[in-house]
Formats: sequence, C-alpha cells, structure tokens
Amino acid sequence: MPSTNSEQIANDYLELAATLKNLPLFMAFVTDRARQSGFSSKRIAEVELVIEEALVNIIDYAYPDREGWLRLNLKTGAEGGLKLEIKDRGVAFNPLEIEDPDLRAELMERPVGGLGVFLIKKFSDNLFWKQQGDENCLTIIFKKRHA
Amino acid sequence: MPSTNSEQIANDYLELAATLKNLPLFMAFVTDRARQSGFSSKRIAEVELVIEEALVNIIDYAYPDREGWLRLNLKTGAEGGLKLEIKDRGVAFNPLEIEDPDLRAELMERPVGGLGVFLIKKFSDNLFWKQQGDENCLTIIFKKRHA
Amino acid sequence: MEIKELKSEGEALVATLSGRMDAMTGGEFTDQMGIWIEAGLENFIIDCSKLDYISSAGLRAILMAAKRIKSLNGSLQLAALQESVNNVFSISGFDKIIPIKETLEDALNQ
Amino acid sequence: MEIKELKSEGEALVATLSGRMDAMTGGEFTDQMGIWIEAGLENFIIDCSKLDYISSAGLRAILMAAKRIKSLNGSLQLAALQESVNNVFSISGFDKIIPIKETLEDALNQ
Ligand SMILES: Nc1ncnc2c1ncn2[C@@H]1O[C@H](COP(=O)(O)OP(=O)(O)O)[C@@H](O)[C@H]1O
Ligand SMILES: Nc1ncnc2c1ncn2[C@@H]1O[C@H](COP(=O)(O)OP(=O)(O)O)[C@@H](O)[C@H]1O
Repeated sequence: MPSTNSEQIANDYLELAATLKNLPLFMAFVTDRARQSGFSSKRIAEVELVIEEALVNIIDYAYPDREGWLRLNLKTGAEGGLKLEIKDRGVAFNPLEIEDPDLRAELMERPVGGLGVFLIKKFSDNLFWKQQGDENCLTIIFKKRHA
Repeated sequence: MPSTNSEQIANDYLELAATLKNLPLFMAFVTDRARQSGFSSKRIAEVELVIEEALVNIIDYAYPDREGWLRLNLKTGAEGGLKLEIKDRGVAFNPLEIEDPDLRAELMERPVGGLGVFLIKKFSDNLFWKQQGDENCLTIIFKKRHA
Repeated sequence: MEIKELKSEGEALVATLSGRMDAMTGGEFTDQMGIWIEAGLENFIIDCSKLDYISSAGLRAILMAAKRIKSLNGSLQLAALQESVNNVFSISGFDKIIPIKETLEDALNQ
Repeated sequence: MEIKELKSEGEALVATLSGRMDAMTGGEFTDQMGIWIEAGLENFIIDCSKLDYISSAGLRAILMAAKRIKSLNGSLQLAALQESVNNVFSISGFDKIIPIKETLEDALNQ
C-alpha cells in the first residue's frame, strides 16, 4: 500500500508496466494534475517533454532482459509546483552523471541521440537521484513558471 | 510501496483524489489495459460503464465531509480477463447488500436513481466486497466475453 | 456530449444527442430540457443515433425529463438507439416506461 | 503525427508535419524520408507550422535525415516552427546545424 495514514495529503500514484504502450497514460497522469494545479499550457508542454524523456529512457534501457515496472508518485511542491518521483527496479542509473552534449559540433559530427537527459535538466527546476534498495528514484521538481 | 518482490507479475496501480475531474484518468487506466488484453470494443464499453458507476458512487457518497482518495489495482484474471480492485477509506458500504430496483414500476412510480449498483452487477462477471481495516475493497472480475 | 435542435415537426421538437451521456455530462441534458420546457414546448423526439454511451447518470436525466413531461401531458420519444445504449435501456427496464422507436421516421409518424 | 506531401517547388519537395513528433511517432518521419530519398529526391522543405510538440525522439529522426541528405549533397530546411518546438530546437543547438526559416516563403525563396 502506498500510504498508511488515513488522513493523507494529496499523493497521486501510478504503477504500470514499463512499455511504450503505457506512455500516454503516464503522461496524462502528470499533465492532468498539472492542469488541475493551474500550470499554463506552455509549461505543461515542457513538463510533458521532461516526463517523456525520463520514461522513454527507463522503457529503453532500465530493463534490458526482462519486463519491467515503473512507478510515478506526484506530490504538491512549493508554491503550487509539482514534485514527481519516478521509480524503477532496473539497472542502477544516475542521469545527473551524464555529460551534456557538445552543442557546437558540426552537423556530421553531432552524435545521433544523447539529448534526452539534457532536455530533462533544461526544462525541470530541480533534479535529484537516489538509490533506495534495488530501486532508482528520480525526483523532478516542476515550478509553475509562466503561471 | 505497492509491491516488494522485484520480479513481480503484471500489477497495475493508480491512486488519485476521489473527484469527478479524475474520472477520465481512472477510466483510461482500466480501458487501456482492457484494450491491451484484447477485449472487444463492445466489452470495453461495458467495462467503462461498470467502472463509472462504481467510482462515481465513491466520489458522491464515500467521503461526505472531507476530501477522499481512491485506489485502483488491476491484475490479470483467468483466461485473459481482468481483476479490478477498487479501494477507498470512506463510509463502510457493501454494494452487494443493495436491493435491485423494481423494473416493473410505472413511469411516475420509478424512483430517480438507484440504477448504478444494479448496472455494476449486470455487466460484471463477479463481484466481491470486503472490509480491510478502514478500507472498502470492492473486487470486480471482467471476463473477455465477446473476444 | 452535444445536444442539437434539429427541427420542429408539427408539434414536436426533434433534437439529436451525440457523444457520451455520463456523470460529467448528464446535467447538460437536464438543463437543456429545462430551457425548452420553460419555453412552452411539451413534445420531444430525441434522435440517439450518435449517442455512443450512456451511464446511470444519463438514465437519471432522461427519467427526470420523462416524468416532468408526463406531468405536463407532453410526450418524449427516443429514436434510433445504438445497440450498447439500447442494451443499457432494456436492462434498466426503461424500454417499458419510455417510448423507444427504431428509427427517427417511426417516431415522426407516431 | 501526420506527414503530408504539399507540392514540389522547383527541385524541392515541400511537406507538412502536424501533431506530435515523439517516441511513438518519430519513426514515421524516418520511414517517409527513406521512401522519398530512395525515390531520388534530395531537397526538402518541411513546414512545421502545425507541429505542436517535439521530443528527443523527434530531434533524433530529424538529425538522421539531415545527415543522410547532407551526404547526398541535398538540402533540408525547416520552416515556421511554433514557439515551443523552436525552443527545443535552439536549446539542443539544432538551429546551428539545420537551416530554420521563419516562414515557408523564406524557405522557398532560398
Ligand atoms: N534509465 C536508464 N537506465 C540505464 N541507462 C540509461 C537510462 N537512461 C539513460 N541511460 C543511458 O544514458 C544515455 C543517454 O541518454 P539520453 O540523454 O536520454 O539519450 P539517448 O537515449 O538518445 O541515448 C543512453 O544512451 C543510455 O546509455
Ligand atoms: N461508495 C458508497 N458509499 C456509501 N454509500 C453508497 C456508495 N455507493 C452507493 N451508495 C448508496 O447506495 C445507493 C444506491 O446507489 P446506486 O445504485 O449507484 O444509485 P444512485 O447513486 O443513483 O442512488 C446510493 O443512493 C447511496 O445511498
């Protein structure tokens, strides 16, 4: 059970198989709440981008040899922002250790890929990673910004 | 945490505030999975009806004087069917104890309402209710039927 | 859900319902019927051929309208229900208290 | 996402992208460009005025196309990007490696 106190504060929770088919539902889980919290549609589009990048990475890389699971937990952050926790039990991976891409490379020198984590950093307001037992826990803070 | 074994079987999980605004997400949570499990669109429409009735009742009646929460847990049932658990911490209520409406009453004698639980019974394949601590737990089994 | 006034045929107002009639939209039907009844209309034919889904909240709205119209000595007919909506109607016994016609023409020729 | 061939202007194929270019649809762009390039086309103008959303999967598809076209000595221009899509492009430095025009006309008059 996700929580045990009966008078709980807003604590939304979604767990589904880590497959691309479930991406729309994961996205709706976060964007519905962002909309209810009064995020502007511009900011919601940025939130969507961050979630897509983080989830697609888990879907693509976290479970190389088995079916895996993915859990989202949404809390209200400071000043009406959102605090999103993304958990998986795949390969231990800290996105904060990934180097930023070289944005000045010429077309033919630019590697294909390597932008996902970078976009997560650019459009989120804060990013933490920790390992909890056999779980990766990535916490992303979204401020309202253009409210 | 909803589960502790790392090699878990399919176990989908959604917890949100019990408000009408969250109804579309709750519905999509179940219907996406039904579609992935190969339910026909005719059967999916029946599944939708059952979920709407069960959830709207919790939203309307379970928490008369405070904000409440609602949790769905989806498992694969026998023969590719679905087993849905609906949990809330509101007023203890066993829908199986509600009497069926009188379908032979004349128009002006028919009471307005009282059809929700009846439709749940009609379109689900099995229905269990139990109290777990301070939680209502309603389990609904959906077979594929017209697969 | 969308409610659209189609035409007036003799004494009856013909309207179409499309989309979903559920806990979030059932109230729209009650509101619209209220407006039409306040305006003095008493006879209604509802074309349901584009109504894809109905739940008990929709049945509630229709039953309330049917009772109100009956008490005014008016008439309410539903026509051209899709199979799934028709199924919910018969299971609920509504086919015995509200006239349901197979086609819009059947309702108009009443 | 929808990809639609609009017209051929001189040597360039003009196509429109609409909807979302994401992890689920990025491959459609790669496939369609593959078909056009196999058919001998080398110069492309992509009208992005109806493209509402792009993620790194979309950037990946565009970068792969741009590299392939460059190696054929062809050209790829993007035109009329919406603000949010344009923002993702500049943050990723794509505005420095792929010609981006404010309007479709600017691209055509190139
Ligand atoms: N959840 C994850 N688990 C394991 N490895 C990951 C995860 N996310 C990202 N990676 C690794 O980090 C690299 C960079 O990721 P990203 O910036 O999203 O770009 P891309 O996915 O296009 O390579 C990936 O190529 C992958 O090797
Ligand atoms: N989750 C619930 N908690 C408490 N009471 C409930 C709950 N669900 C239903 N009820 C009670 O059961 C009655 C019958 O419910 P239902 O068949 O859905 O019809 P309706 O909601 O139209 O009255 C309701 O009027 C309500 O009093």
